[in-house]
Amino acid sequence: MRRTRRRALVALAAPLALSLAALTGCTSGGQAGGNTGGNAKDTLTLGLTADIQGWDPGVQPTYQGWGADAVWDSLLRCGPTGEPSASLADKWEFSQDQRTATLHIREGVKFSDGTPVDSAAVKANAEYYATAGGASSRWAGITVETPDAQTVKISWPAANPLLALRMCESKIATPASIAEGKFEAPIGSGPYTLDTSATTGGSVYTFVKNDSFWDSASFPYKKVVLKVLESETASINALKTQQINGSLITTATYEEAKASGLALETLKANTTRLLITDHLGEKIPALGSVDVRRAMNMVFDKDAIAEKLYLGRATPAYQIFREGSNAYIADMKDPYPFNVDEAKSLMAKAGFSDGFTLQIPTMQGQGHEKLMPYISQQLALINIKVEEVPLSGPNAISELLSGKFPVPLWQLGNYGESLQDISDYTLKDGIWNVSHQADAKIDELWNTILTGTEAERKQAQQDVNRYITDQAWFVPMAYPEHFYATTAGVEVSQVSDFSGLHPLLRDFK
Amino acid sequence: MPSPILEVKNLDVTYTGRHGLSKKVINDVSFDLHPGETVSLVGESGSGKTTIGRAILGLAPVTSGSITFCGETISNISRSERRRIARGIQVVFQDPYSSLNPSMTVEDILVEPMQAAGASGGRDRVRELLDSVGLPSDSGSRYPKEFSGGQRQRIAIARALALDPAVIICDEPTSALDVTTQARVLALLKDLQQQTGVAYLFISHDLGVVNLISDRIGVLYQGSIVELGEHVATKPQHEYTKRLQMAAPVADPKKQRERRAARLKLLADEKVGAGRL
Amino acid sequence: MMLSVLKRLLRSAVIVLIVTFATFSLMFGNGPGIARAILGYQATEGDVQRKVVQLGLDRPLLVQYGDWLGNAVTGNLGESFFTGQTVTSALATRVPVTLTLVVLTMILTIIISVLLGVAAAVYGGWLDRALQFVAVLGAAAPSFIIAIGLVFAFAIAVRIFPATGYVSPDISLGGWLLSVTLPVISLLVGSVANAASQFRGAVLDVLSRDFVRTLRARGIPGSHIIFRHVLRNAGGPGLTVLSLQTLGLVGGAIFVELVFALPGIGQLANLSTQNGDVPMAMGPVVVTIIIVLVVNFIGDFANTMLNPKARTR
Amino acid sequence: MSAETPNPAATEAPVPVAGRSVMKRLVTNPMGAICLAYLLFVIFLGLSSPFLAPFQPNQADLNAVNAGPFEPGHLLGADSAGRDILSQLMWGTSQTLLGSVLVLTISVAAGVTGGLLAGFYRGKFETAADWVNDVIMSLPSIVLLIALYALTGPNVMVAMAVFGLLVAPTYYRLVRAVVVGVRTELYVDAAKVVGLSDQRIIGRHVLWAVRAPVVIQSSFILAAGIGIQAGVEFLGLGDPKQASWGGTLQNANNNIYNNRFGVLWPALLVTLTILALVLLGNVLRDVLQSSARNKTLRKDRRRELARKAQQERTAATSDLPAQDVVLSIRGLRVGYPDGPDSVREVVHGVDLDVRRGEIHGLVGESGSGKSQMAFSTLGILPKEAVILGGSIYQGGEDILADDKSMKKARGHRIGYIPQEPMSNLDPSFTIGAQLVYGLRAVKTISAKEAKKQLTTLLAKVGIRDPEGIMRLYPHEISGGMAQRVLICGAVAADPDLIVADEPTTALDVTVQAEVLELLRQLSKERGLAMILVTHNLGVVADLCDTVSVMKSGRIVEHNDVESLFEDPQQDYTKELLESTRRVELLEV
Repeated sequence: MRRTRRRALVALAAPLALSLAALTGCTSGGQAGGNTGGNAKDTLTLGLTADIQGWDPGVQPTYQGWGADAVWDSLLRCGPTGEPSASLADKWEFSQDQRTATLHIREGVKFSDGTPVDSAAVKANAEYYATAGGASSRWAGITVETPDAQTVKISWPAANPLLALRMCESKIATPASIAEGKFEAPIGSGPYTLDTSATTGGSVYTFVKNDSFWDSASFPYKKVVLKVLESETASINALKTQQINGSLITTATYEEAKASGLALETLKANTTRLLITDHLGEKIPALGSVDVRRAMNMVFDKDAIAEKLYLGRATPAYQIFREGSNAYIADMKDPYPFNVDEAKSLMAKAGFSDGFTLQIPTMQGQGHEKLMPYISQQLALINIKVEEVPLSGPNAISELLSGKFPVPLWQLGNYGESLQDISDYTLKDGIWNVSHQADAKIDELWNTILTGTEAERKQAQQDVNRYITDQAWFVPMAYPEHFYATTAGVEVSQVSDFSGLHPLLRDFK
Repeated sequence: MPSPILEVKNLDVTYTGRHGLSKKVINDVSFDLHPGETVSLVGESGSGKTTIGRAILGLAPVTSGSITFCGETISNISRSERRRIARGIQVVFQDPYSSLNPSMTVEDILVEPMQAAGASGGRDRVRELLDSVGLPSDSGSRYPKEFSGGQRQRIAIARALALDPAVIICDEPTSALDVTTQARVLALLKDLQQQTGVAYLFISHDLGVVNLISDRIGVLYQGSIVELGEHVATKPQHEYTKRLQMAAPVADPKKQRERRAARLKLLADEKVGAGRL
Repeated sequence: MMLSVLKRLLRSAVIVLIVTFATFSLMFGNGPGIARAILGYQATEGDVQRKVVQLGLDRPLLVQYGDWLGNAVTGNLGESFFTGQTVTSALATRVPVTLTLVVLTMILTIIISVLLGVAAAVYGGWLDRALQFVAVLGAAAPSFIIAIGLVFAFAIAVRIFPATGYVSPDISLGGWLLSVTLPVISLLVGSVANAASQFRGAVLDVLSRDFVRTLRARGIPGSHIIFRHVLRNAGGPGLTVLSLQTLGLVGGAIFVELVFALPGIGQLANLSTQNGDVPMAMGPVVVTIIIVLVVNFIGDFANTMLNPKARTR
Repeated sequence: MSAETPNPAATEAPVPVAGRSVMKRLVTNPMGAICLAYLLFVIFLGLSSPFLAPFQPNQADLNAVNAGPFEPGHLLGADSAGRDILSQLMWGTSQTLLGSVLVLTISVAAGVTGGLLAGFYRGKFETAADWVNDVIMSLPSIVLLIALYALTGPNVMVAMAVFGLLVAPTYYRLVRAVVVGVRTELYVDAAKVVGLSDQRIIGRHVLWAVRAPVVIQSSFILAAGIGIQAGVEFLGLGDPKQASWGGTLQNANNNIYNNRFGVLWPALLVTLTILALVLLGNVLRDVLQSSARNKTLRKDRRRELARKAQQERTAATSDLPAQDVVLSIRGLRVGYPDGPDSVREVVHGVDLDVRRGEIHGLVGESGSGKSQMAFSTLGILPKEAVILGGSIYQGGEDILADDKSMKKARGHRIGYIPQEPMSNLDPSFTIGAQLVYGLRAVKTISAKEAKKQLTTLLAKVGIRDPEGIMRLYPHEISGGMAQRVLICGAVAADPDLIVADEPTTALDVTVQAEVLELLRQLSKERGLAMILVTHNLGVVADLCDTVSVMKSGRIVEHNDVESLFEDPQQDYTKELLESTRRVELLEV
């Protein structure tokens, strides 16, 4: 079931992902077959903590999307902080009103079935995204123009400051496969092609190098093998026996990995937080009081959480944004230091000293079993009685995001591009703003982001951060670390994923 | 002669097997039993003698024919009606080990029929019954396993007597017992009959035992009565009865030698007869 | 004979219907929930609705089941809602894993428990007591706890066997053997414990029968009596135990698959059921019932072969 | 009534045990006491958790995250959230016990009721119930539980209730089998005849018989309940807010690299509790169902007795048997264990000689020791029997002194004809197969030759179609026929002596007469000596040359047949004769 959450939430696009997968303890079903493929430069074998979710280009999570990255090329590539660079499009331009992306498709590129990658193909793909499910709401209402065979213009109905990210998320598949609507085997123009004969759905996927790829040099391995290893202990053991060359691991196995001499890349890509989305107190009147929300911030000892609960492999968080992103305020002091007495007096001041009952939804495999006892215990200090509501089954995600529970507890992504955070967590339509309440101040700042100058935009992002911190819309607790472990001989040059969750395929050298 | 207390007329019993195959085990059997009389049914295994007893007791289904007790038809009556009859017809089974519930004391075993019939009695009656079958009166608090086979059979007889029945069906009551014990149990049955006037339907495979206790004897062969009368054991008429009578060895080497010779002759004659046909 | 085979087939068919319908209706979640889970949260409401219709999840339960059944009869178990993988191909990779565990465990169970059971029944004494002790212990420790213990002892403390994972025998026979050793042992302990003590009982039972005494009196050597006569007669009850055991193993395998991260049908059932991937979840259900029916059939058939009374009836 | 010898079978009947004495025997059994004490301790753990547990189940102590065992304040350490493992387990206990009791209640309610009704009324209800039972047994239970989880969410109690239904068939089968057995017991028939209602019969007679197996089974079901509950929680289907054994184990297993000992405690607790229940079930079985106190002799004591008997043998300078004696028994004493140290002697030093061609009748009532004599001669006494002394000479060798000569004699020089023809043929082999195999085991001849010899012999023992009968299985022939086959098997290897143990008791009188005729013929033709064990004086008069009368393990009178019947010396012999003759038909 962890896979459900993981898959479903991962499908939201990059965001929340890491927490979901990485904290999982053990589920299983993976094949740790013998590494029969010669020396390491020939073959790169990576563990997947979740199975590949089929080959529909419209429904592709970017999380651990090595398979998708291998077979499909994207229009653009995004760096760690979301800055775009050339890929399938060698030239591009975003309109001033942030509504239209104009791209020039690289000349002479062909899909692996020999058909050309042209503007018509891109149009077919873009239009497909808008209806395919997956990230369809992010592409909803687009119009695509193809002035010539190499040029494509994609326009959004409203200003969209995240155009670059959308371009980077795209996976360009053959129009034929899209028209057919069946995606049994992927056909794309990526650096590798799927070797179906050496692939077993659900356990092993083998990719062989596409030498005609335009950037072939960035992908040194002749063969990439992805193995589904849903259990972390399975992954660790496979790493130790060189059955795989790399895998995501968590604090649970960190010591073991370190002791085994594995190279570890530290990733700090999310924030553990409570999301107090009912700012207006519609469902729980007390939450409408800023004092109550602030009091809730004051009952947690963030240092202890980082030091003890996360075994020192986390840093205390005072804001939800990633260090170095535009919205991040570098010199922010803890706005709500741990002080239960003051929290109590704030509650009294707000007239809620008797507290209230708070339902917090939890799911298996999200690390809740680690956090919930402490959170319930601390909130109880200010008479907030926490009721844990375990969610399960296929409806779990729907329920989680339905607004039924106005204060979810989750470890959520903090992106290199903080606009994504702002859009997901603070805008009225933001998926994680589950109560979906409008806020005039946020709207105003977002408007600045859409229309302002570069400097104004950055300032507006910081203002958003200040505003939500002051209003205590969140209870940030820690930036937990996660790790990417690799065996000797496999080097991770950098982690260029803008969501910071794991290295991308091109990062393996 | 008074009218019979138990009357069996044209009794048929057919068992239906697993695959719809039916097997007629009793075929057109008729006999009657008068008060205070002992009628025996004798036959070898598979002759159907036990089935007749069970049919009378309502433990085996009657396919056709009738069984009347005191003028009342009791074949194929409901369980509740049967319970009314229970006071009139009782049973002593062959196996004294399985016919007594090992978890009950003798007293419980003897009180059970009285409770079922709603009759009074209690301890005094139990003592009386134990006394009448020749068991020590303190036996009531003991369990069946503490008794020997003969003693157990006495307990079973006491249970049958508990309701003062008019008829007791004795289904091979002595065949599991040693000879010396058998003789004593048979004597007890006779004594009780004289005291109480109960009628016995006595079922056995042993012509000798039957001869000792019966007023009339019916010989069963393959589900039918081949011969019924007072002197069946001593003056058999039917060929089968003759063979049966000749087959049992006697405890006297000289006499047995004669009987053996006679038996072989009888068989040889039969063969010749059969050959002629 | 024909009639009884026919009857049996009919009965099996009804069992298949009941079981599949029961599981199907249990797993039948609401269509939008499943569609949402498939498409993710960035999908629009309209897309979700379309997906629901596309998957036919808007139809009444009975219609959906009938549809599934109709296809299943022709061997088409459908495709995963999530990955689009056909269920049969998913099963093709996963059934061998579970079957490997079950079959290997069963073969070893038969060999070991027959030997142990006979030895304990015939020799008695310390061997018998040891067997009974082991039987109790083996029956007491759940397979997943044994599995955890084995992983600790032989994969982490002493690194002889891989802790997790499955190697297909066509990739490496040695690797395959190593990869299934610990899982099979964890299943085997309970299985042998149970089967051996039951077998011991069956052998003791036959040993106490009259004809064994007669055979001894005839001067037939003890070993002949045991291996020819006693085993043959203890075979019937033994088979019943073994077929029940096999059914238990199919269920127990899920735990062992979990601990050892083996991609078997138990895992498939667990994951896809919780995802609401109904077609995929029905796969293991169908396989399990088929295994149950086949095992029962083999059990009965072998029993008929062993027991002449059953044969002529 | 004192002359009525208690039948040995009486001591083999199941012992009825009243409730209080079960408890007493359970507690006095060391294993039972340990298990009970442990289980009581676990129950105490569960009940006392609100008062004695050091922490609330979900109380997180951040300073104790992943604490190892025996750290101050955390006896068993703490988990990844800083929760005290001991407290978790204590709080989880009541949940676990409740779940198992739920499994038990539901499975007993469904299974026992169904089994009682199906077993007692049989017919259509039984057919339907059997069918439902088969369907339930075919259900993939784990898959169902998981599917259920998708429907109900983490609700272990619902899962346990469903599991209760899924295991109900074990009770159903058990109870139905017992009830079907009890139903044919004559005491149930007797209860019907005395007019007891069905409810009374079920309540009084049937339930009693079912009680013990159900209690025993319950112990195992409770164990299974604990196992499956831990398993379900271990799979992650438990309720995370509720402390539970399986959940604690799951968390610990996920965190195994950071806190190795975490898994130890829940694993131990689950295993030990199941172990205690299983052991308790076994002890209960011993207490409730042991076939009367199962008396076994201590091993060293048994060896000592055997040694003594052997010393006696070598010391004895007994008169060597005469030339024409095929079997000579001297001072045979046989005993059965009475307790771990004591042995009850049932055959008290018996002497017996059988000459070539002589048919020797061994008469007595049940328990007189006559069968013990026969079995000793063949070396087929039951395992627990002890030969306390004496010798059996066969062909000049003491077959008791030396195992090898016993083996040599068995089947070669002594043949055996058992009492019950049907149960003495192996039901799994055709008549031909077992006869041929039996003959070739003692005689080196080809299969073909063996078959030829046996066909001739079968014809000789009065079987009309020997070839045909060799192809049949034992259940396809009649008792008389089976006895002829057994006689054929006994004489096939040309023995000097046949031991026939009540060879005609199970047969109808007409068949008995034929079998006696056959035995007489065989003895005459082959010069076979025979020991004929019987309780029937008529059979003795018919067949035997000499007679020994046994009583209470001794031969009280021995004579040739005519003298004994004409002029019995002993009172016992006279009483036997008199009893027999009273029910005899002397008319020709």
